[in-house]
Amino acid sequence: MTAVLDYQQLKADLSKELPGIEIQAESSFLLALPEDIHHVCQYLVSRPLQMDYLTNLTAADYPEYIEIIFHLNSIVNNTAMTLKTRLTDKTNPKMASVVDIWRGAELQEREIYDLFGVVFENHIGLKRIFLWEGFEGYPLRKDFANGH
Amino acid sequence: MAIKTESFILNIGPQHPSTHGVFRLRLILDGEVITDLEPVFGYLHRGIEKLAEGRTYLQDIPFTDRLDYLGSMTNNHAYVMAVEKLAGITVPERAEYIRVILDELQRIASHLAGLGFFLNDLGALQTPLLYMFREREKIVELFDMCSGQRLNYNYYRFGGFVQDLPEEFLPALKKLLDTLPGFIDEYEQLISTNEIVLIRTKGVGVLKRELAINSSAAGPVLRASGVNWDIRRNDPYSIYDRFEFDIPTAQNGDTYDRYMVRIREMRQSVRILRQAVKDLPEGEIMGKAPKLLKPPAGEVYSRIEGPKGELGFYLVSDGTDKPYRWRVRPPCLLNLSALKDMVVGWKVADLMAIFGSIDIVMGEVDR
Amino acid sequence: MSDFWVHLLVYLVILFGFVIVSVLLFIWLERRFIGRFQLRPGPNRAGPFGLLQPIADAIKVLIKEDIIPTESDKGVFWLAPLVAFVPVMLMFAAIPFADGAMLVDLNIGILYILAVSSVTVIGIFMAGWSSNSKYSLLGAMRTIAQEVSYEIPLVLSILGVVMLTGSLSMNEIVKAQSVPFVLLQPLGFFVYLSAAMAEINRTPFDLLEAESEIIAGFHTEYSGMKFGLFYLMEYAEVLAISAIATTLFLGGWQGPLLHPVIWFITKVLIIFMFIIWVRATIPRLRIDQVMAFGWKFLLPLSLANLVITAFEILAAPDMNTAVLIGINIAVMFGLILLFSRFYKLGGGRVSVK
Amino acid sequence: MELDSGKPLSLLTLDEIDQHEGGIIQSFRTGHTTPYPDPADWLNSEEPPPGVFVTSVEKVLNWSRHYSLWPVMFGLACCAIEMMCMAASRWDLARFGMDIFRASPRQADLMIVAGTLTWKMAPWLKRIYDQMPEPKWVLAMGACGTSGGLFRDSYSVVPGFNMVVPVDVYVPGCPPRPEALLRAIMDIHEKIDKTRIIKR
Repeated sequence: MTAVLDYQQLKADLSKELPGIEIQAESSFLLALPEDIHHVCQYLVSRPLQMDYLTNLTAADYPEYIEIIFHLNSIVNNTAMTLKTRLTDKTNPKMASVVDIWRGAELQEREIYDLFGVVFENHIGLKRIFLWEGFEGYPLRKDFANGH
Repeated sequence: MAIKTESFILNIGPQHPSTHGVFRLRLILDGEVITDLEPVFGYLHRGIEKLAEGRTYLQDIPFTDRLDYLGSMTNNHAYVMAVEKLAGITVPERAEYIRVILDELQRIASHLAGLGFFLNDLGALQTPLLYMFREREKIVELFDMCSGQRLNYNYYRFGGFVQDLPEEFLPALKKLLDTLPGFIDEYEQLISTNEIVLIRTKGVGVLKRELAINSSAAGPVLRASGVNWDIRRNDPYSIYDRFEFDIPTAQNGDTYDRYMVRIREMRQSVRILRQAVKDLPEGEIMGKAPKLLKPPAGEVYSRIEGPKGELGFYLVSDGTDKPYRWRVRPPCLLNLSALKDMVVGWKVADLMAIFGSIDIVMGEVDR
Repeated sequence: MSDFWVHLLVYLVILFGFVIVSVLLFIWLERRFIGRFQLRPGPNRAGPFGLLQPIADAIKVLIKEDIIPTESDKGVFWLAPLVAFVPVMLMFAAIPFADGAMLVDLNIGILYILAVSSVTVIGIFMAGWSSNSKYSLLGAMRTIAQEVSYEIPLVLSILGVVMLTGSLSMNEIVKAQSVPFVLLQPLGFFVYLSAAMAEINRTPFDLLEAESEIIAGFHTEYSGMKFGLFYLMEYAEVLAISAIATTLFLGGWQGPLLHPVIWFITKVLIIFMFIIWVRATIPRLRIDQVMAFGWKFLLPLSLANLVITAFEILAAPDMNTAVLIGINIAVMFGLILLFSRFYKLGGGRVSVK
Repeated sequence: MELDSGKPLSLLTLDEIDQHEGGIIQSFRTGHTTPYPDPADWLNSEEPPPGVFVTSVEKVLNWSRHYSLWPVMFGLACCAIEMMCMAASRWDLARFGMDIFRASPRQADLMIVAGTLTWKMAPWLKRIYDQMPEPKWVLAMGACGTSGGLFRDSYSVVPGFNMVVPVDVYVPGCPPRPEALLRAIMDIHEKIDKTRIIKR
């Protein structure tokens, strides 16, 4: 059975390891600021946690912010955790890419860029993946009306 | 020795016999050698995630059928399980057993089709494909009995199934289970030791263990690279912890290994099926679930081991009858993350073999 | 009119009729036969047993729209099917259907056939180049590489037969076969059939129209009548190769009781069936593997065959035939096993800067 | 052996190609808003009047087209699997002389469009249709081909193939069973049999 990490413990470890980082531990996920996300991920992937497997990377559009959700796994320890970050600037959302940490993020980040309009900085080839160049709007945002 | 050459762009797809649907690869070729490649997705992007947000939870089940259309039963299972987790619905014992039976049958059917296409890509003039479709047809017939459909079954419901198995299902399944290992032996005899298959697949398109994990590969692709990771074992769902089965792995991560892992997985599925059929209890098929489901606000990520790999559903509920966010973790898309590293340096013919051995379904890649 | 012209005209008509009819029959046979391999009946609606199926295909292809792509090299595009098809027809001029029943009994028959057959590749390359399509070009590139290399083992394997008979005339070669040469030259037959299958691009060497890789290879852009000519050419080539193999190795029209022509056709059919069987069961090789197989495996074997044959002719001309056959078959298996250990297919991954 | 690749032999970079193709798709989407009328006049046509020569020629030509209907592979989505099932051993399309699935549209007569068509794919469908030589027939398989089906409301799905190409026969179902598809092929055969080659 995959064990889910204790987020309070994780928060304590993270604040000790990366001083000056603002982090929130909720009951079912860890919430970090978008500008810290790269550092946090780098810590998570290294020992002792070894979250080496990025299971799922997705986003959700809420009225005030766009939430980016990481579902992480450790194949070695058979542990799992959820990491979230919130982008409050909805007109021009931006965050650091994690492709250099997990290659599996490449296509999922392109997907989020295509369907939510979130720009991932330092991505190896950020461009539209499912829709064509010139398509207007971001379909998975709540203000996008479906249909013709 | 270095040869000075000039390269050219070759478009494979979007409509090509061996891209398994509408997929496009822009190859930069140097003669026959692939020096660079850029996959182009989206030719089957139907906006399922957006459409699903506009319908009720129950109405979204048909969308899951059409994601990985070679594994509709497992897709149903993954989605239904996620909603059950979200709404706290319990599933009766009999329904759990039937779910395992259908999942494993679907795994065999999906692998049969996938291997058939793979061998077709190697250039074997449809013969192995048609042999494998013969067996797949028998499994599809079983699904047809219980759901009334041949491809997109829409058979699972929250809390159980839409109806109980018909009477003739179990005898037919038992008969199939008696013959299936013989057929798998036949394929092994015809294909696994064929000299040309061996030289075309051994050592071709190696995916190293580290890269496989790092690029979020899943399922047979991950296991062929030597990672012993199977959701059925590592994070058991449904009643998979009650069965005895092995997780087949291989060490080299080449095309041949991915093929062999699938063949062995089919044997293990037969093993699980035998146990499940033996233990199948009588009883209710449907748990207590409201007609119009309104799960409490919250979110859930639930996953199963589908035929192509880890199939997950991330659902966000805002307390209404429609999901707020509906997301699939597509194993087929993520298995393609490392395609470039596997293919560069090989020839056009190898690309087809490697691509076929990853076994993708475009419905799930593009959604 | 002199006898020569009557003979020429009659045989021309017979030859054309024979080739067209047997190609249509072959297409039907192949589709039915492959159908059986694939657990299904195959074409059976058009006419009795689907026998009229190839005729329906032929008429339809003839009346189909003929597209010439704007960007193509039109003259070459137009000429290519002819350049590919005519040499195949010319090959039949020197093949004996019965004792002396041939268009011309050339005293250099086999040399003529080899010379003419190698022109086909030019037509295929013209088709691939003039189409101005990358798939066609890849197909044409593969053709040139493959067919030029397999020409050498093909010729060398035939040399063994020529040494045994001491004549290049096809009719003489058949007459010399009191024992079919497949028994005296088993290694030569093996090399010939392998190389010939590569020459006519049949599975496992059907790289130039590898459907799962490069769509339809060199004739991707061809439609209508011109495509029909390529299609006809492919099967006529198979017919020609089967006929040559029959003549050189299986004793041609010779056989007890039945009419020579029936014997000839039966033997041709046996070779043809074998080629279909291979097509229905074996996957395709890669281009570098095809080249390695030709140069590293077939070429040394055909050279070894020459040496062995020469040795047998010189050192033991009066040896008992049965013993000779035994020795030859043993030597063939020994050499093939030995060589398949020795050579490596090579190729594999190329490091890219 | 090492290869030292120079620059690709193309005037455009990959990004420029993307931009160009995006423009094509966008203009295609705005340019195809009304469906093509269905070429269905054969449905009510009567048997051709007896004539000695013309009728026999017509019969032979129609017979040959009837029995030699080579399909081009055009599987888009789920329906493609059922199309393959129909071509496979159990239903065996080969019986009707359709075992030659041509990969190149230049040599095909029938396009079985099986699956959901998106706007991104639509220009390519049109191109393959244009590449097929006359006479040609189009068979729209499944609910998506008829109307967009389950995905009709989506932002990226073409609501019915007749927006892009004229369709001869529609097959309902999601996906249609192979028997239904066989029936549709019989309908195409009927249409071919009723074709008048010489206008009177």
